[in-house]
Amino acid sequence: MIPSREIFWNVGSQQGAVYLVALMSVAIASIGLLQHIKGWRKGRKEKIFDQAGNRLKYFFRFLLSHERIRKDTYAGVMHLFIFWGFVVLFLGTLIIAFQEDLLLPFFGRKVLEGNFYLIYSLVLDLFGLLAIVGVGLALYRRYVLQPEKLDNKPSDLILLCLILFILVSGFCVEGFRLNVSNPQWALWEPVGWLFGTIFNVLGIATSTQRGLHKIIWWLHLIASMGLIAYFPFSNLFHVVSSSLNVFFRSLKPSGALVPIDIQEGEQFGVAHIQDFTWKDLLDLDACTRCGRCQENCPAAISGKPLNPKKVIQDLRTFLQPFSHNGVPLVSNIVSEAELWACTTCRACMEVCPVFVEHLNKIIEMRRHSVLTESKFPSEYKQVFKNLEIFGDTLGKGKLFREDWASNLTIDRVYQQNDTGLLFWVGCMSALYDERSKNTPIAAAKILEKAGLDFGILGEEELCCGDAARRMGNEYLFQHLAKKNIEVFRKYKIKKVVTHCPHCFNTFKNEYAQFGADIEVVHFMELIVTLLREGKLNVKSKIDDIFTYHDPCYLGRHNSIYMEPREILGLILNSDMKEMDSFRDKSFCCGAGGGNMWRAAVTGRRIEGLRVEEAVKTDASGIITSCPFCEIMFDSAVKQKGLEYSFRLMDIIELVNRVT
Amino acid sequence: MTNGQFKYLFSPFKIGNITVKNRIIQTAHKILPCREGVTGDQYIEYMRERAKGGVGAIVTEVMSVHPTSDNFPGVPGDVMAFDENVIPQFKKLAHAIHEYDAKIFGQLSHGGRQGNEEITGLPVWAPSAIPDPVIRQMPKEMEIEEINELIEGFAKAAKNVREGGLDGVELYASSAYLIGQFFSPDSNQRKDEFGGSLENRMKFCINVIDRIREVVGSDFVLGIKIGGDELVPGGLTLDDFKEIAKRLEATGKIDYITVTPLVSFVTFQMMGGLGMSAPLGAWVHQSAAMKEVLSHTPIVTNGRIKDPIQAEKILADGHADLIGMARALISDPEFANKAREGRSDDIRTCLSCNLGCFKRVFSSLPGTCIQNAAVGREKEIGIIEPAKTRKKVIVVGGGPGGMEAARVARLRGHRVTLYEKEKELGGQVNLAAKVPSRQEFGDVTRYLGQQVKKLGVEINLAVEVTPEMVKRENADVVIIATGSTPFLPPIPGADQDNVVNVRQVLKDEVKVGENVLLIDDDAHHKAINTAEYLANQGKKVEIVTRLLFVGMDIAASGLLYPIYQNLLSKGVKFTPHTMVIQISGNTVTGLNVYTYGQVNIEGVDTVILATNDLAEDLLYRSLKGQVKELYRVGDCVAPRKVMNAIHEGYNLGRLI
Amino acid sequence: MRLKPEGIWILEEHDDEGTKNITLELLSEGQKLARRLNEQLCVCLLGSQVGGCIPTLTQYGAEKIYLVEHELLSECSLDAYAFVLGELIKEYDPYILMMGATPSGSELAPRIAARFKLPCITEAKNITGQEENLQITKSAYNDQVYITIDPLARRPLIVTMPPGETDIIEPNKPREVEVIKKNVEIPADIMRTKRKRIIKGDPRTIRLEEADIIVSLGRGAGNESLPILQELADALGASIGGSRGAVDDGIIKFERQIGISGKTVTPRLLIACGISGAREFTAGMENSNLVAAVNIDQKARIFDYANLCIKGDLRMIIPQVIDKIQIAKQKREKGQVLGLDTKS
Amino acid sequence: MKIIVCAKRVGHAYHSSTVDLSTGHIDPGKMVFMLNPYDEIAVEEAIRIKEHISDCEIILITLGIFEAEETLRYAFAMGGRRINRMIRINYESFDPWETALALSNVIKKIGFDIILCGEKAIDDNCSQVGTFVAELLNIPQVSGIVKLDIVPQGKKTLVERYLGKGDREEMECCLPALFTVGKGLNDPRYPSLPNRILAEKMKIEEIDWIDLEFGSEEKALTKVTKFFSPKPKTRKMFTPDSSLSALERLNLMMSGSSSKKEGSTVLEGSANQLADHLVKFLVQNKFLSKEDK
Repeated sequence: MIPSREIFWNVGSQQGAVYLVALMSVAIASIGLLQHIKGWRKGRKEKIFDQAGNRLKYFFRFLLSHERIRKDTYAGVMHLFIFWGFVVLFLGTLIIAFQEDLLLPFFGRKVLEGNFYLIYSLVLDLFGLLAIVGVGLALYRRYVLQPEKLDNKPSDLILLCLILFILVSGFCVEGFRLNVSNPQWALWEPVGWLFGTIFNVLGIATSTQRGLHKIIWWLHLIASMGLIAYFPFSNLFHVVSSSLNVFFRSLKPSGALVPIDIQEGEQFGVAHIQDFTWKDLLDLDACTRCGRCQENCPAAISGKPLNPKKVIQDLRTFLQPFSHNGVPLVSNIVSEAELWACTTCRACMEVCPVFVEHLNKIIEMRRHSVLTESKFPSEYKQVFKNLEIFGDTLGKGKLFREDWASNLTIDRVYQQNDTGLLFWVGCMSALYDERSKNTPIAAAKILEKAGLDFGILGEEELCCGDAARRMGNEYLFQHLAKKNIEVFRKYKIKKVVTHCPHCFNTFKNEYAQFGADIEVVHFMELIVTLLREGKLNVKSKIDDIFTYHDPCYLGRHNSIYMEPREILGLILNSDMKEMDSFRDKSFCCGAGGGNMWRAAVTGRRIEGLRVEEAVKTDASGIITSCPFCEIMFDSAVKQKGLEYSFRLMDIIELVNRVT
Repeated sequence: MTNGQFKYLFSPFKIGNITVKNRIIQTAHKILPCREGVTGDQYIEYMRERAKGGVGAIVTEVMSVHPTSDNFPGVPGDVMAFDENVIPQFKKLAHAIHEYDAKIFGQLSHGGRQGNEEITGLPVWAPSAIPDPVIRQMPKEMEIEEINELIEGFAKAAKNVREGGLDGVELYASSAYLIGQFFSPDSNQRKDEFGGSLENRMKFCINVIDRIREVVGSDFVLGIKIGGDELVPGGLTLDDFKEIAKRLEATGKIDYITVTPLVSFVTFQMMGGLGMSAPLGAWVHQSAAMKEVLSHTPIVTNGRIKDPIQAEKILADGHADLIGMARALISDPEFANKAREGRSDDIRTCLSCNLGCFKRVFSSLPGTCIQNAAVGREKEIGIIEPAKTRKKVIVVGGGPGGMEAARVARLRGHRVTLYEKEKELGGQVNLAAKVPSRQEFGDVTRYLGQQVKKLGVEINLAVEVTPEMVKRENADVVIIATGSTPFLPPIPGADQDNVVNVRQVLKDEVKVGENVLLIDDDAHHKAINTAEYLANQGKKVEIVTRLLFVGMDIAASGLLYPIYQNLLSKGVKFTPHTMVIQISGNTVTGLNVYTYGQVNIEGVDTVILATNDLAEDLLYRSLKGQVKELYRVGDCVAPRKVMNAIHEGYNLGRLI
Repeated sequence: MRLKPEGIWILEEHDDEGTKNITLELLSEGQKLARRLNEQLCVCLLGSQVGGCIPTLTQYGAEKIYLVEHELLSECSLDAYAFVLGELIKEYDPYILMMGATPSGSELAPRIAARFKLPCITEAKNITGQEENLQITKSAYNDQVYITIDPLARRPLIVTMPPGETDIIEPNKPREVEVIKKNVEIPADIMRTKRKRIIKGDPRTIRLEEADIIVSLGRGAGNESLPILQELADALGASIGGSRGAVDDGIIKFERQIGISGKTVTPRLLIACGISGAREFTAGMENSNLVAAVNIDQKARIFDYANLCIKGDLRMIIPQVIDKIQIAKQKREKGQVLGLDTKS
Repeated sequence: MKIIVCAKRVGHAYHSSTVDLSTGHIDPGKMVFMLNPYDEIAVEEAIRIKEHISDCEIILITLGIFEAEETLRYAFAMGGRRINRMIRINYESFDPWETALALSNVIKKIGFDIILCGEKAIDDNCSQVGTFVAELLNIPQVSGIVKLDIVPQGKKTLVERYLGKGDREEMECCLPALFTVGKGLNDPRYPSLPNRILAEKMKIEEIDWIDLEFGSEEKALTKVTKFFSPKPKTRKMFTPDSSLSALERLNLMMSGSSSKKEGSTVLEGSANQLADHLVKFLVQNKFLSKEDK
C-alpha cells in the first residue's frame, strides 16, 4: 500500500463549507490589510526603493539567520521555533492546496504519496512540535517569567492560545485519524502517533474517536481560518509589517538626521500624525512590542518618563481606522517630559530587531515643538541664545577659545598659507572648564609628536551644531553648519580631525547635507593609524586597570568600537575590563540630546548609573573619548565622593602620557 | 564657573613688560639648605611643584650679592648670585617654572648687619657700627668703596639672573637687610651722603636700582620688597614707608612693590605677627595705605593670607594688586589650581603654626610643613601612585596620624576603614585647638576629616576597637594610631587629687582651682597654651620649668612673642631653672637645677602636669603577629608632635 | 543772580529709621570732592517732618541744609520730588547735584536733568578734574570696561552713585549749620503716581548682606537644630547664616556662610547659636550692630563680640524663645502692652 | 491701546581684553551683539499685554545703524504678527539725551498709551533714556518695574518694583505712562521659526536723523572721552596711626582692631530664664515691637 492519505478523510462531503470559511477569513483579512495600508498612506510620500537588490538580499539573510532577533537568546530561539514551525506548516498546507486544488482536479495526480508523503509527514510533525515548543516558551516567558519589558494585552493571550490550539488540535486530529485508519506508517507521523497512543491509553472508543475527529477537525479548520482573519488585527501582522520594515530599513548613515527646509513655511517638524512619512508610520506598525528598546533606554532605566516602546505604541493608535488625525502629538500623545528625556543615544534603534527608528520621530516632534511652537524645557532657551549670540552652548565667547593652547605653539589655520590638517577642538573641550582642556592639549601634543602639520581655527570655530540639532533647533543647526562650512571653504580645508564624537558625527554624516566636502576622522582612528605606521611609539605602559566607556556618538552612531580597544591593548599592561554593557550596548552618559544642560527632572541620574557600573568592574578608573561623557562622569564621580579614588580620563590623555 | 567666584584673583596682570596669569605670587622664602652657593636641585623640584600648582609668579629664595652677606640669621648657605657659576642652575630653575606658564623673579639682597661672621668668615658690613639686636655682632661701617663694590655686586647678580633666564629681580629692602638698614635711622646714622635725610638714606637703594637698570635694561622686571612699619621704638613708621614707596615709584624704574611684614627680626616679634594668634590678613592695611599714595605701581601684599576667598576680597577692595603667599603654598602647593577649579574646600589650609617652616629653618634644619610631608622631597615622595594591589586597610585611631594614613592609603586605591573611639575625629588636635589663640590648629582636623570623608574612607566613630574585632575583619593591613596617654612623672605626691594633667584641663574634665601651678617639662605649646587657657579664665597661674625658659622649644617659631605678651599681661609668673621634686598638699617643692637651692611654692590649689606622654600601644602589642601587616604611626610609636604623626601617616600610606 | 553755579548738593534719602546709609556714603564722597573743588557741601532734605535728620547730616559733614517739608513729600514720589528739587535748583543754581543710585534716585536724577537739559551721569564711580573739565568715571559693559565721561558745559551736573561702594567716614560731633527752610507749594495735580503699599521681602531668600536680622549657626548647633533656628528666624523675620564649620558639615549652603571666606555682614542684629567664634567667623560679622550669642561653652570666643551672652544649650533655650515671641505677638494683637514674663 | 517698545542693540563685553589698553578704545570685534536683555523683557511684556487685550497695537522703535535691524527683527520674531510696526531711526549716539530726543520726537508723532523700555542698557549702563523720554513727553513713569497690571477701565495701571532688601513697592500710575522694566518682570520667549521667517520679510520703516525736527539748541549733553580696564576702588580699612608708639601700633594690629564688645557678662541659668533674657533683649532693642502686620 502506498503511504498516503485522503485529505478530506472523514469530512468529505462538507468540502464546500471549508472553502466558504476560507473565503470569508481571507476577505476579513484583506479588509484588515487594507486598513493597515490606509494607515501607512496617511504619512507623507518618501521614495525609498533604492538598492532594491541589497535590500532583498539582506531581507532574506535576516529571515534565515534571525541575527537581530537572536541578540536576545531566549526570545530568539522562541521566535525561531515558531517562525520555522509556521513556515514549514504553511508550506505543507500549500502543498496540500496545490495537490487538492490544482493537481488532483486538473491533472488527477497526487504528490503526497509514497516516500515523499512519509518525509512530508515526518517533517511537518517535527516542525509542528517545534512550533508548540516555541509557543510554550512564549507563554512561559510572558506569563511565568513576565519580564518587565513585555506588556501583556489580551490579544497576546488570544493569539498564542489560538496558535497553540491550532497546533494541538492538528495533532489531535492526526492522532484520531491514525487510530481510526491505523496505517502501517503511523510512526512516520510521530507526534500524531503519540497523541493517538495517548487517546488509546485513555481508553476512548474508536467510534468516539471518529466522531471527535470530525469535531476537532472542524474546530481546527475554523481556528486556522480564524487566525487568518484575525491576522491583520493582531500582533501577528508583524509578519507583514516588520518584514516590510526590514526591507525598507534606512540605509543612510546611522548618525545622520534628515534636514528640513527652514526657508519657508508656517509649520516645521511633526505636529500631527500625517506629518510623518509613510515609512515612519510603517515603523509604528512594525513594532512588535518586544520591549528591547525599553530595556536598553537609559531614560527608561533611570526612571525618566520616557519609554521608547510606549512612544511608538502611543503613536501607533493613529493607524487605527477611526483615529482622529487632527490631534497634536506633542503633549497629547507624547508628553513633553517624554519628548525631552531622550538622550539620542540610539540604544533603542540598535537593539530593535525590526529596524524601528525611534530617534527620528522624537527629533521630528522636538523640531515641531521648538521651531513652530517655541516650547521646550526652560533651560534650553539660554543654550539656544548662547549658540546664537556667542556661537557656543556655554555662552563663553570666541575669545576664550584659544585659552587651552596658551602654553603651546600651535598654528592657527588662518595664519597659515598651506593648510594641512585641521584639528577641531570643540566647545566642550575648549571652554567648559580647566579640566576639560586637558584633552585638546594632549591631542595637540600627540599630533606634534607624530610630526603632523596641523592647525586650529581658534576664534573662528563655532559650535558644530550637534546639540542644537538634537534639541530640535534645526534653524540654529543649519545656521551654524553653514557658517562653519564657509570657514572650511575659506581656508580650503580638506581634512578634519576631532576628538569630540558629536562634532565628528555631525561633520562626517551631516555636513554633507549642506555641501561640505571634507574628510573627517576621529582622533582615535588617527592614533591607531599613527601607531600602526610607527609614527607614534608607545614608550612605556600603564599599570592601572581601566574600563572603557563607548560614547554613543562614536560607537552606535559611527561603529567605532575596535580602535579604542586596540589602543588600550597597546598602552595598558593588563587587559582592560569591560563593563556589563559595552560596545553597541554601551550605556549612555546622559548628556546627549540636550540633556547636558538640563537638571535631571525625575529618576536617577544616568551618569551615576554608568559610573556605578564602571566601579563595579573593580577597575581603577574609567576611560572615555568624549568630552561630554567626561563632564558628566566627572560630576557623578564627585557626587559619589570617588573623586580621588576613581580616575576619569580621556583616552587621548592616556596616549599622550605613554608616547 | 570658577572665574565668577574669583573675578580678580584669576585675572591676568601686567607687571612691567610681562603678564602673569593670575594674582597669586609665591613670595621669597628660605626653606631648604643651599650647598656650594648655587640653587639646589631639590629646591628646583620644590619650586616646580609650586609652579605646577598654578601660581602666577614665584620669587626665589633670598640670594646673596656679596661674600660678606648672610641673609638669614643663623642659617648658613645662600645662593651666591653674584658668581657666574649660578647661571646653569638658574637656567634649570627657569625652565622648570616656565613649563607651567609661571614667571620667576630672583630675589637679591645683602644681609648687612644681620650677617654672621661665623658663617661668612668676613667682617659684618652695615651702614653704621650699630649691632643687630638678634645677631649682636658689631659690624663695620661700610666705606664708600665698599658701598660701590656692593652696588656692583647687585648689578652682577642681576645680570646673572637675567642670563639665567629668570623673568626679573626683586630687591629685598625690608629693614632686616642692608638696603632697608640704610633706610632706617635706627640702623643708619652715617654722616655722609648715605645718611641723614630720607633722600640720603634712600640713596644707596636708588643707586642700586639705577645700576641694575643699566645692566638689565628696561624690559626686565625689577621689583622691590619693602617693609610697612618697623614697629620698634624710633624705627620707621607706615607714614615713612609710604614716603619711601612714593619716591621709589618716582624713579620710574620699579615694576612692583611688595610690602612685607618681616621688617626686622627683633625679638622675633614679626614672626609672631605671622603666627596663628595674629588676625587673618593683619598686615593688609599696610599695602592698602601704600596703594592710596601710589599712582600706578602694583602692590603685592602678604602675611596671614591663606584662603582664596580672603585673597579675592583683598583684591576686590583694592587693598593690593597681587597676593603674596609663602606658607599657604608650602602647606598646599595646589592652592591656586584648587581655588581656580572651584575646589577651595580641598585646600590644605596653612595653620600659621610656624613649626615646620620658620622653626626648623631657624634651627638650621631643612624646612618642611607639619601638614605636608612632601615639602623639600617633592621628587622622592611627592607623587602618590595608585597601589598595585588593592588592599583592605584598617586604621585604628582618628587623630592626625591615623587620618593622614587613611587619606593617603585611600588615594592609592585601598579600601580603608577608620575607627575612632571618641565621637569626633581629630584626637589631641581638638584639645590644642581649644585655646582661642590656637583655634586655627583645628584646620588639621577640618582638612583631614573632610578629605577622608570625601574620599570614601569608611568612618566609625565612638567605637573602641578590640583585638578580636580587628582579627574578625581579616584586613590586609592594620594601622594602629591609638596615640598616647599622659605620663605620670615619678614625683612624690604626683598621685594627689589636686594634681591633674593638661588634657584633663583642656577637656574640662576636672575642676581647676584659682591658684594654678603648671609644671612644664614639655617646653612646647602644652604648658604655655594651657596657661593662656586658664589665665583667660582669670586664674592665677605660675609655670615652673627646669629649662632655661618656659616654652623653650618653640622660641625659634617666633610664636612665643604674642603668647608671652598675653601671659605676662595677665600676670602669669614664670619660674625657670626649677625642677619639681615633691608635691604635698598645697605645697610644691622645687630645686634650682643650678644652685640646688630648695624653693617652696605655697598655696597651690591645682598642680597641672605638662609633662611627657606614654605611647598607647596595647592594641598594637596584642595584635603583633596576629594580622598580615601591622604598622603603627604617631604617638602610639613614641609620643611626639603633630608633624611626626602626619608625616608618618603619609609615609605609611605611601608604603602599603 | 550769581555768576556761576555754586555748591555740591546731595539729595538726602531716609526711611523710618532715619537717614539711609547711601546718604552718608554720598556725604563722605562729597566731603572729599567739596574740599578738592573748594565748594560748599549742601544737603537737600525733602520730606515731611524730617528735621530730626539734621544732626546726623551735620555729623557727616553737611555745611548747609535746604529743608523742604511737605505732606506730599512723605513718600518718595517722583513727581513731587522732581518739582520741589526743580524749584530749588532754579533758585540756587548748584554746581553738582549728587544722588544715590537707588530706585528713587535713579529715576529722579534723569528726570530733573531732562527738565532742565542738564548733563546726567548715573552709577558714577568717581569724579575727577575741576572747573570746566570735570571727568566722571563709571563702570559699563558688564563691568569689563570703565568709561570716563565729560559732562560738557551745562551745570549743575547731576550724578548718581551706587550704594555700598564708598566707605562712610567717621562722624564728627553735630554742629550748627545754616538751615534754609523753603516753603514750596506743590500743585496737587502733578502727582501722577501713588504708592499703594510695600510688600516685604522674604528673609529666607534675600541676600545675606542685605539681611536686617541674621540667625547664624555653627557646628555646635548641629544639623538637628536647623529647623528650630529656622523657626526662630521666621518668627523674627530673620535670615539664616552660618560659620564655615556649618557649611563644611553641610548644614547650610555656601552662599549663607559668614566670615573671611564667606560673606561680610552688617545686620542690625545677629544671633549666634552654637558658634565658637573663630576668627574666620568674627571677621565677617564684627561690624554687626547688636550681637546675641548662645553657646554651651562659657569660654567661647564669640562672647567677646556679643552684647548678650547666654551660656546654655540652644536646643533647650530657642524653642522657649520662640514660644515667648509667639505669646508676645498674640498679646500685642490683642492690644495689650508688651510686657515680659519674668517668672521663671 | 498703543504700546511703544524701545529696543536697543547692545554690545556685550565678556572678555577682559575688550578695551585695547594701548589706545583706550573698545574693540567691537571682542564683543557680541544682541538685543538688550532688559529691552527683551519689555518686548515680551508688550506681547503679553496684547495676548490679554486684543485691541492693542505694538510698535517697536530702535535707534541705531543698519546692523540694528537684525536686533529689531529678533524682537519682532518674538511677537510675530502681534507686532504691528518696526521703526529704525538711523543714527547712533553715546549720549542718552540725544537718543531720548530722537525717540520722543518720533513717539510723539505716532501717539501712545504705554511706552516700555528696559531699565538700562547693558552696554553703557546708563538707565537714563527712558526717563528722559518720559520727561520730554511729559508723562509719568515708574522705573524698574517687576509687575505690570493694567486696570481695564479707567486707564490706570498697578505696578511693582524692587526697593532693595527684597522689598517691593506697589504703585498706581495713570496712563499714558512710561515704564522701564527690570529683571524679573517676565521670562522672554524664544522666537519661533515661522516668526523669524516673517520677521525677515517685514518692512522696517527708516527715519533719518536729519528728518527729525529738533531745535538748534538740542544737542548732546555728555561725551565719552576714554575707555579703560576696571580697577577696584581702594576701600578704607583700619590702619594704626603712625604717631602712636610702636607698642600701641603693634597691639592695635595684633588685636585685629576688632570691635570686641566689653563688659557683657555671660548669663547662666535655666533654659526658661535664659530664654527670657533673650526675649527681653529683643524687646528692649525693638526687634519685636516693630513687626509689620
